[in-house]
Amino acid sequence: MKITIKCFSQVKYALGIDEFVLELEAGTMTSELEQNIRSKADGKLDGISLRIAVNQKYIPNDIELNDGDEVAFIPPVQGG
Amino acid sequence: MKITIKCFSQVKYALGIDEFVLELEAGTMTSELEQNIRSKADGKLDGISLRIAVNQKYIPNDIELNDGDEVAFIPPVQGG
Amino acid sequence: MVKIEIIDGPIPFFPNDDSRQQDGAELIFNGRVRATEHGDAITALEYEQYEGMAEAELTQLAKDTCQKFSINDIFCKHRIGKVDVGETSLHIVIWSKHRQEGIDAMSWFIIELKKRVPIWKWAILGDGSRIPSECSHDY
Amino acid sequence: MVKIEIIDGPIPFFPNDDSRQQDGAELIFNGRVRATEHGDAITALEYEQYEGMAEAELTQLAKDTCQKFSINDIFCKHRIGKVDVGETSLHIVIWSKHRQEGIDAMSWFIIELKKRVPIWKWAILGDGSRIPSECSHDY
Repeated sequence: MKITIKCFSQVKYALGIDEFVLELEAGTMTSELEQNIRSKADGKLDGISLRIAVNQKYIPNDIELNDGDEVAFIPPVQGG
Repeated sequence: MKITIKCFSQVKYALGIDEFVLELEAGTMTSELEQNIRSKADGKLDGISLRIAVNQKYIPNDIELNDGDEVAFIPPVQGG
Repeated sequence: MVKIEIIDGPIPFFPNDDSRQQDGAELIFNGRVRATEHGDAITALEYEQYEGMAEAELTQLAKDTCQKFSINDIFCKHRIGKVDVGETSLHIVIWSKHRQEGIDAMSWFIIELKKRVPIWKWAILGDGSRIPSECSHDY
Repeated sequence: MVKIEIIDGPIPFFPNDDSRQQDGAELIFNGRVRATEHGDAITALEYEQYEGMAEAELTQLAKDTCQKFSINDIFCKHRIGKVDVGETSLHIVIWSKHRQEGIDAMSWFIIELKKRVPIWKWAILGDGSRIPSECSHDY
Protein backbone atom coordinates (compact mmCIF):
# COMPACT_ATOMS: atom_id res chain seq x y z
CA MET A 1 0.00 0.00 0.00
CA LYS A 2 1.08 3.61 -0.58
CA ILE A 3 1.46 6.00 2.35
CA THR A 4 2.22 9.72 1.95
CA ILE A 5 4.52 11.18 4.59
CA LYS A 6 4.36 14.92 5.26
CA CYS A 7 7.41 16.48 6.90
CA PHE A 8 7.49 19.67 8.94
CA SER A 9 9.94 21.63 11.04
CA GLN A 10 12.58 19.38 12.58
CA VAL A 11 11.42 16.32 10.64
CA LYS A 12 11.78 18.24 7.39
CA TYR A 13 15.14 19.57 8.56
CA ALA A 14 16.37 16.11 9.53
CA LEU A 15 15.19 14.34 6.37
CA GLY A 16 15.75 17.23 3.98
CA ILE A 17 12.40 16.67 2.26
CA ASP A 18 8.83 18.09 2.43
CA GLU A 19 6.86 15.04 1.47
CA PHE A 20 7.40 11.55 0.09
CA VAL A 21 5.54 8.32 -0.59
CA LEU A 22 6.42 4.96 0.93
CA GLU A 23 5.31 1.55 -0.30
CA LEU A 24 4.46 -0.42 2.86
CA GLU A 25 3.11 -3.86 3.60
CA ALA A 26 -0.57 -4.08 4.45
CA GLY A 27 -1.07 -4.03 8.20
CA THR A 28 1.82 -1.70 8.97
CA MET A 29 1.25 0.17 12.24
CA THR A 30 1.95 3.87 12.83
CA SER A 31 4.55 2.93 15.45
CA GLU A 32 6.44 0.83 12.89
CA LEU A 33 6.38 3.72 10.42
CA GLU A 34 7.72 6.02 13.14
CA GLN A 35 10.67 3.67 13.72
CA ASN A 36 11.28 3.65 9.97
CA ILE A 37 11.28 7.47 9.83
CA ARG A 38 13.49 7.82 12.89
CA SER A 39 16.04 5.44 11.40
CA LYS A 40 16.05 7.41 8.12
CA ALA A 41 16.84 10.54 10.17
CA ASP A 42 20.07 8.96 11.30
CA GLY A 43 19.90 10.13 14.92
CA LYS A 44 18.78 13.69 14.12
CA LEU A 45 15.34 13.07 15.61
CA ASP A 46 16.64 11.48 18.80
CA GLY A 47 15.18 13.21 21.84
CA ILE A 48 12.47 14.93 19.78
CA SER A 49 8.97 13.83 20.68
CA LEU A 50 6.69 13.23 17.71
CA ARG A 51 2.90 13.10 17.75
CA ILE A 52 1.29 11.28 14.88
CA ALA A 53 -1.46 12.66 12.65
CA VAL A 54 -3.20 10.36 10.18
CA ASN A 55 -5.24 12.08 7.50
CA GLN A 56 -4.79 15.38 9.33
CA LYS A 57 -6.07 14.21 12.72
CA TYR A 58 -4.00 13.45 15.79
CA ILE A 59 -4.29 9.78 16.75
CA PRO A 60 -4.21 8.94 20.44
CA ASN A 61 -3.02 5.31 20.00
CA ASP A 62 -1.02 3.16 17.67
CA ILE A 63 -3.24 2.24 14.71
CA GLU A 64 -3.01 0.19 11.52
CA LEU A 65 -2.44 2.24 8.36
CA ASN A 66 -4.56 1.98 5.23
CA ASP A 67 -3.66 2.41 1.59
CA GLY A 68 -3.68 6.10 0.63
CA ASP A 69 -3.25 7.42 4.18
CA GLU A 70 -1.44 10.71 4.74
CA VAL A 71 0.79 10.56 7.80
CA ALA A 72 2.66 13.35 9.57
CA PHE A 73 5.07 13.01 12.48
CA ILE A 74 4.46 16.22 14.34
CA PRO A 75 7.32 17.70 16.35
CA PRO A 76 6.41 20.10 19.19
CA VAL A 77 4.27 22.82 17.62
CA GLN A 78 5.23 26.50 17.85
CA GLY A 79 2.31 28.64 16.74
CA GLY A 80 1.72 32.06 18.22
CA MET B 1 -12.37 79.70 56.46
CA LYS B 2 -13.72 78.93 52.99
CA ILE B 3 -13.96 75.32 51.77
CA THR B 4 -14.99 74.35 48.24
CA ILE B 5 -17.08 71.22 47.99
CA LYS B 6 -17.08 69.28 44.70
CA CYS B 7 -20.04 66.98 44.10
CA PHE B 8 -20.12 63.96 41.80
CA SER B 9 -22.48 61.14 40.92
CA GLN B 10 -24.81 60.29 43.80
CA VAL B 11 -23.66 63.25 45.88
CA LYS B 12 -24.46 65.59 42.99
CA TYR B 13 -27.77 63.80 42.48
CA ALA B 14 -28.68 64.01 46.16
CA LEU B 15 -27.70 67.65 46.63
CA GLY B 16 -28.67 68.83 43.14
CA ILE B 17 -25.47 70.87 42.79
CA ASP B 18 -22.01 70.49 41.17
CA GLU B 19 -19.97 72.60 43.52
CA PHE B 20 -20.45 75.07 46.37
CA VAL B 21 -18.46 76.97 48.97
CA LEU B 22 -18.97 76.65 52.72
CA GLU B 23 -17.79 79.07 55.38
CA LEU B 24 -16.50 76.87 58.22
CA GLU B 25 -14.88 77.47 61.58
CA ALA B 26 -11.11 77.03 61.73
CA GLY B 27 -10.24 73.54 62.92
CA THR B 28 -13.19 71.79 61.28
CA MET B 29 -12.38 68.14 60.59
CA THR B 30 -13.25 66.24 57.42
CA SER B 31 -15.54 63.93 59.42
CA GLU B 32 -17.55 66.93 60.67
CA LEU B 33 -17.90 68.23 57.14
CA GLU B 34 -19.09 64.78 56.02
CA GLN B 35 -21.84 64.85 58.70
CA ASN B 36 -22.82 68.33 57.50
CA ILE B 37 -23.06 67.11 53.87
CA ARG B 38 -24.97 63.96 54.78
CA SER B 39 -27.52 65.99 56.72
CA LYS B 40 -27.97 68.38 53.79
CA ALA B 41 -28.75 65.31 51.63
CA ASP B 42 -31.75 64.57 53.78
CA GLY B 43 -31.29 60.79 53.92
CA LYS B 44 -30.46 60.40 50.22
CA LEU B 45 -26.85 59.46 51.00
CA ASP B 46 -27.74 56.94 53.71
CA GLY B 47 -26.06 53.63 52.99
CA ILE B 48 -23.70 55.13 50.43
CA SER B 49 -20.05 54.93 51.42
CA LEU B 50 -18.05 58.07 50.76
CA ARG B 51 -14.28 58.34 50.53
CA ILE B 52 -12.85 61.78 51.10
CA ALA B 53 -10.43 63.60 48.80
CA VAL B 54 -8.80 66.81 49.94
CA ASN B 55 -7.16 68.87 47.21
CA GLN B 56 -7.62 65.97 44.80
CA LYS B 57 -5.94 63.33 46.94
CA TYR B 58 -7.65 60.56 48.89
CA ILE B 59 -7.04 60.97 52.61
CA PRO B 60 -6.68 57.81 54.68
CA ASN B 61 -7.69 59.41 58.03
CA ASP B 62 -9.78 62.18 59.44
CA ILE B 63 -7.82 65.45 59.08
CA GLU B 64 -8.23 69.11 59.92
CA LEU B 65 -9.25 71.29 56.99
CA ASN B 66 -7.45 74.46 55.97
CA ASP B 67 -8.73 77.65 54.40
CA GLY B 68 -9.04 77.25 50.63
CA ASP B 69 -9.18 73.46 50.64
CA GLU B 70 -11.12 71.67 47.93
CA VAL B 71 -13.03 68.69 49.31
CA ALA B 72 -14.88 65.92 47.49
CA PHE B 73 -16.96 63.14 49.02
CA ILE B 74 -16.37 60.32 46.61
CA PRO B 75 -19.10 57.73 46.18
CA PRO B 76 -18.07 54.30 44.80
CA VAL B 77 -16.27 54.97 41.52
CA GLN B 78 -17.42 53.42 38.25
CA GLY B 79 -14.78 53.91 35.59
CA GLY B 80 -14.25 51.39 32.85
CA MET C 1 6.49 54.13 29.53
CA VAL C 2 3.07 55.37 30.48
CA LYS C 3 0.64 57.40 28.36
CA ILE C 4 -2.74 58.50 29.75
CA GLU C 5 -5.51 60.51 28.17
CA ILE C 6 -9.02 61.46 29.22
CA ILE C 7 -11.10 62.27 26.16
CA ASP C 8 -14.49 63.93 25.73
CA GLY C 9 -15.57 62.31 22.45
CA PRO C 10 -14.88 59.13 20.47
CA ILE C 11 -11.59 57.44 21.33
CA PRO C 12 -9.01 57.29 18.54
CA PHE C 13 -7.30 53.95 19.15
CA PHE C 14 -3.53 53.92 19.52
CA PRO C 15 -2.18 53.23 16.01
CA ASN C 16 -0.52 49.98 15.04
CA ASP C 17 3.24 50.04 15.61
CA ASP C 18 5.40 47.39 13.96
CA SER C 19 8.66 48.95 15.13
CA ARG C 20 8.79 47.38 18.60
CA GLN C 21 11.72 44.99 18.94
CA GLN C 22 11.24 43.35 22.32
CA ASP C 23 7.48 43.19 22.80
CA GLY C 24 6.28 39.72 21.92
CA ALA C 25 2.86 40.38 23.41
CA GLU C 26 0.51 43.27 22.75
CA LEU C 27 -2.70 43.08 24.73
CA ILE C 28 -5.55 45.50 24.08
CA PHE C 29 -8.71 45.91 26.11
CA ASN C 30 -11.70 47.90 24.91
CA GLY C 31 -14.45 48.41 27.43
CA ARG C 32 -17.71 49.02 25.57
CA VAL C 33 -21.15 50.23 26.64
CA ARG C 34 -23.76 47.46 26.78
CA ALA C 35 -27.43 47.98 25.98
CA THR C 36 -28.45 46.95 29.47
CA GLU C 37 -27.18 48.25 32.78
CA HIS C 38 -28.22 46.25 35.84
CA GLY C 39 -31.16 44.85 33.92
CA ASP C 40 -32.43 48.19 32.62
CA ALA C 41 -32.39 49.07 28.94
CA ILE C 42 -30.23 52.13 28.32
CA THR C 43 -29.44 54.15 25.21
CA ALA C 44 -26.12 55.50 26.41
CA LEU C 45 -23.95 56.05 29.45
CA GLU C 46 -22.65 59.43 30.43
CA TYR C 47 -19.26 59.33 32.14
CA GLU C 48 -18.46 62.00 34.68
CA GLN C 49 -14.93 62.62 35.96
CA TYR C 50 -13.36 64.53 38.81
CA GLU C 51 -11.33 66.73 36.50
CA GLY C 52 -7.63 66.69 37.34
CA MET C 53 -7.85 63.97 39.95
CA ALA C 54 -9.11 61.32 37.50
CA GLU C 55 -6.13 61.82 35.21
CA ALA C 56 -3.69 62.00 38.13
CA GLU C 57 -5.02 58.76 39.65
CA LEU C 58 -4.98 56.99 36.29
CA THR C 59 -1.40 58.07 35.66
CA GLN C 60 -0.32 56.91 39.12
CA LEU C 61 -2.10 53.60 38.59
CA ALA C 62 -0.33 53.04 35.26
CA LYS C 63 3.02 53.72 36.94
CA ASP C 64 2.13 51.34 39.78
CA THR C 65 1.28 48.67 37.19
CA CYS C 66 4.66 49.07 35.48
CA GLN C 67 6.35 48.69 38.89
CA LYS C 68 4.35 45.65 39.91
CA PHE C 69 4.51 43.66 36.65
CA SER C 70 7.21 42.87 34.13
CA ILE C 71 5.71 44.90 31.32
CA ASN C 72 7.29 47.44 29.00
CA ASP C 73 4.59 50.04 28.34
CA ILE C 74 1.00 50.82 29.22
CA PHE C 75 -1.17 53.28 27.30
CA CYS C 76 -4.73 54.12 28.36
CA LYS C 77 -7.53 56.37 27.14
CA HIS C 78 -10.73 56.86 29.11
CA ARG C 79 -13.67 58.56 27.52
CA ILE C 80 -15.96 60.94 29.39
CA GLY C 81 -19.29 62.49 28.39
CA LYS C 82 -22.00 60.60 26.56
CA VAL C 83 -21.01 57.21 25.14
CA ASP C 84 -23.56 55.39 23.00
CA VAL C 85 -24.24 51.67 23.27
CA GLY C 86 -21.51 49.71 21.46
CA GLU C 87 -18.90 52.46 21.66
CA THR C 88 -15.61 52.20 23.53
CA SER C 89 -15.33 54.00 26.86
CA LEU C 90 -11.97 52.55 27.90
CA HIS C 91 -9.01 51.64 25.66
CA ILE C 92 -5.91 50.07 27.20
CA VAL C 93 -2.81 48.68 25.50
CA ILE C 94 -0.08 46.80 27.36
CA TRP C 95 3.17 45.64 25.77
CA SER C 96 5.32 42.97 27.37
CA LYS C 97 7.98 40.47 26.42
CA HIS C 98 5.74 37.52 27.23
CA ARG C 99 1.97 37.32 27.29
CA GLN C 100 1.36 36.15 30.85
CA GLU C 101 2.75 39.30 32.44
CA GLY C 102 0.61 41.39 30.10
CA ILE C 103 -2.53 39.45 30.96
CA ASP C 104 -1.88 39.72 34.71
CA ALA C 105 -1.10 43.43 34.43
CA MET C 106 -4.24 44.11 32.40
CA SER C 107 -6.42 42.30 34.88
CA TRP C 108 -4.96 44.15 37.87
CA PHE C 109 -5.01 47.56 36.14
CA ILE C 110 -8.74 47.30 35.41
CA ILE C 111 -9.59 46.04 38.91
CA GLU C 112 -7.69 48.96 40.47
CA LEU C 113 -9.14 51.48 38.01
CA LYS C 114 -12.59 50.43 39.17
CA LYS C 115 -11.54 51.01 42.78
CA ARG C 116 -9.70 54.30 42.71
CA VAL C 117 -10.11 56.42 39.60
CA PRO C 118 -12.80 59.06 40.25
CA ILE C 119 -15.02 58.48 37.23
CA TRP C 120 -18.73 57.69 37.41
CA LYS C 121 -21.48 56.53 35.08
CA TRP C 122 -24.92 58.03 34.58
CA ALA C 123 -27.42 55.82 32.79
CA ILE C 124 -29.42 57.49 30.02
CA LEU C 125 -32.76 55.75 29.71
CA GLY C 126 -35.14 55.39 26.77
CA ASP C 127 -37.19 58.41 27.91
CA GLY C 128 -34.06 60.59 28.04
CA SER C 129 -33.87 60.69 31.84
CA ARG C 130 -30.50 60.49 33.47
CA ILE C 131 -29.76 58.69 36.75
CA PRO C 132 -26.57 57.75 38.53
CA SER C 133 -25.84 54.18 37.44
CA GLU C 134 -26.66 51.52 40.04
CA CYS C 135 -29.29 53.71 41.63
CA SER C 136 -32.72 52.17 41.56
CA HIS C 137 -35.36 53.94 39.44
CA ASP C 138 -37.45 55.08 42.34
CA TYR C 139 -34.52 56.67 44.13
CA MET D 1 -19.38 32.77 16.56
CA VAL D 2 -15.98 31.71 15.41
CA LYS D 3 -13.90 33.14 12.54
CA ILE D 4 -10.50 31.69 11.65
CA GLU D 5 -8.04 32.65 8.96
CA ILE D 6 -4.52 31.57 8.08
CA ILE D 7 -2.80 34.26 6.06
CA ASP D 8 0.40 34.33 4.04
CA GLY D 9 1.26 38.03 4.30
CA PRO D 10 0.63 40.93 6.67
CA ILE D 11 -2.46 40.52 8.88
CA PRO D 12 -5.27 43.01 8.31
CA PHE D 13 -6.68 43.48 11.82
CA PHE D 14 -10.38 42.89 12.33
CA PRO D 15 -11.99 46.32 11.90
CA ASN D 16 -13.54 48.25 14.77
CA ASP D 17 -17.22 47.44 15.26
CA ASP D 18 -19.36 49.76 17.39
CA SER D 19 -22.58 47.89 16.65
CA ARG D 20 -22.28 45.19 19.31
CA GLN D 21 -24.99 45.50 21.96
CA GLN D 22 -24.07 42.93 24.60
CA ASP D 23 -20.27 42.80 24.56
CA GLY D 24 -18.95 44.92 27.38
CA ALA D 25 -15.44 43.55 26.94
CA GLU D 26 -13.37 43.31 23.79
CA LEU D 27 -9.95 41.75 24.34
CA ILE D 28 -7.36 41.71 21.58
CA PHE D 29 -4.06 39.87 21.59
CA ASN D 30 -1.34 40.51 19.02
CA GLY D 31 1.61 38.16 19.13
CA ARG D 32 4.61 39.91 17.59
CA VAL D 33 8.03 38.70 16.50
CA ARG D 34 10.82 39.69 18.88
CA ALA D 35 14.36 40.52 17.76
CA THR D 36 15.77 37.67 19.84
CA GLU D 37 14.71 34.04 19.87
CA HIS D 38 16.18 31.94 22.69
CA GLY D 39 19.02 34.40 23.03
CA ASP D 40 19.93 34.53 19.34
CA ALA D 41 19.47 37.68 17.27
CA ILE D 42 17.09 37.05 14.40
CA THR D 43 15.87 39.21 11.53
CA ALA D 44 12.58 37.39 11.02
CA LEU D 45 10.68 34.21 11.74
CA GLU D 46 9.25 32.03 9.04
CA TYR D 47 6.06 30.24 10.03
CA GLU D 48 5.32 26.88 8.48
CA GLN D 49 1.90 25.25 8.71
CA TYR D 50 0.45 21.83 8.05
CA GLU D 51 -1.94 23.08 5.40
CA GLY D 52 -5.51 22.09 6.10
CA MET D 53 -4.86 20.60 9.51
CA ALA D 54 -3.65 23.89 11.02
CA GLU D 55 -6.86 25.67 10.08
CA ALA D 56 -9.03 22.72 11.15
CA GLU D 57 -7.32 22.51 14.56
CA LEU D 58 -7.55 26.26 15.07
CA THR D 59 -11.26 26.23 14.21
CA GLN D 60 -11.91 23.34 16.58
CA LEU D 61 -9.95 25.10 19.32
CA ALA D 62 -11.99 28.28 18.88
CA LYS D 63 -15.21 26.26 19.15
CA ASP D 64 -13.89 24.49 22.25
CA THR D 65 -13.10 27.89 23.77
CA CYS D 66 -16.66 29.13 23.17
CA GLN D 67 -17.98 25.97 24.85
CA LYS D 68 -15.69 26.22 27.84
CA PHE D 69 -16.02 29.93 28.60
CA SER D 70 -18.89 32.39 28.74
CA ILE D 71 -17.81 34.39 25.73
CA ASN D 72 -19.77 35.55 22.70
CA ASP D 73 -17.31 35.44 19.78
CA ILE D 74 -13.73 34.61 19.01
CA PHE D 75 -11.93 35.68 15.83
CA CYS D 76 -8.36 34.64 15.06
CA LYS D 77 -5.86 35.19 12.27
CA HIS D 78 -2.53 33.40 12.17
CA ARG D 79 0.12 34.47 9.73
CA ILE D 80 2.41 32.03 7.92
CA GLY D 81 5.50 32.66 5.82
CA LYS D 82 8.16 35.22 6.70
CA VAL D 83 7.28 37.65 9.48
CA ASP D 84 9.74 40.44 10.20
CA VAL D 85 10.70 41.53 13.71
CA GLY D 86 7.95 43.73 15.17
CA GLU D 87 5.20 42.41 12.93
CA THR D 88 2.12 40.54 14.14
CA SER D 89 2.04 36.79 13.61
CA LEU D 90 -1.11 36.11 15.65
CA HIS D 91 -4.19 38.31 16.03
CA ILE D 92 -7.02 37.23 18.34
CA VAL D 93 -10.16 39.10 19.38
CA ILE D 94 -12.57 37.83 22.02
CA TRP D 95 -15.86 39.49 22.87
CA SER D 96 -17.67 38.78 26.12
CA LYS D 97 -20.23 40.36 28.39
CA HIS D 98 -17.74 40.78 31.22
CA ARG D 99 -13.99 41.04 31.05
CA GLN D 100 -12.93 38.18 33.31
CA GLU D 101 -14.38 35.49 31.04
CA GLY D 102 -12.64 37.09 28.08
CA ILE D 103 -9.29 37.17 29.89
CA ASP D 104 -9.59 33.54 30.98
CA ALA D 105 -10.65 32.44 27.50
CA MET D 106 -7.77 34.32 25.85
CA SER D 107 -5.24 32.80 28.19
CA TRP D 108 -6.53 29.25 27.61
CA PHE D 109 -6.88 29.69 23.85
CA ILE D 110 -3.23 30.70 23.47
CA ILE D 111 -1.96 27.93 25.75
CA GLU D 112 -3.90 25.34 23.74
CA LEU D 113 -2.88 26.85 20.40
CA LYS D 114 0.73 26.37 21.44
CA LYS D 115 0.01 22.72 22.23
CA ARG D 116 -2.07 21.52 19.32
CA VAL D 117 -2.11 23.73 16.23
CA PRO D 118 0.45 22.36 13.71
CA ILE D 119 2.40 25.53 13.01
CA TRP D 120 6.17 25.86 13.45
CA LYS D 121 8.74 28.62 13.44
CA TRP D 122 11.99 28.79 11.53
CA ALA D 123 14.46 31.41 12.74
CA ILE D 124 16.07 33.53 10.04
CA LEU D 125 19.46 34.65 11.25
CA GLY D 126 21.55 37.68 10.33
CA ASP D 127 23.52 35.70 7.72
CA GLY D 128 20.30 34.58 6.02
CA SER D 129 20.46 31.01 7.27
CA ARG D 130 17.26 29.31 8.33
CA ILE D 131 16.94 26.83 11.19
CA PRO D 132 14.00 25.31 13.01
CA SER D 133 13.44 27.54 16.02
CA GLU D 134 14.70 26.14 19.33
CA CYS D 135 17.26 23.99 17.54
CA SER D 136 20.78 24.77 18.59
CA HIS D 137 23.05 26.29 15.93
CA ASP D 138 25.30 23.27 15.65
CA TYR D 139 22.46 20.88 15.10
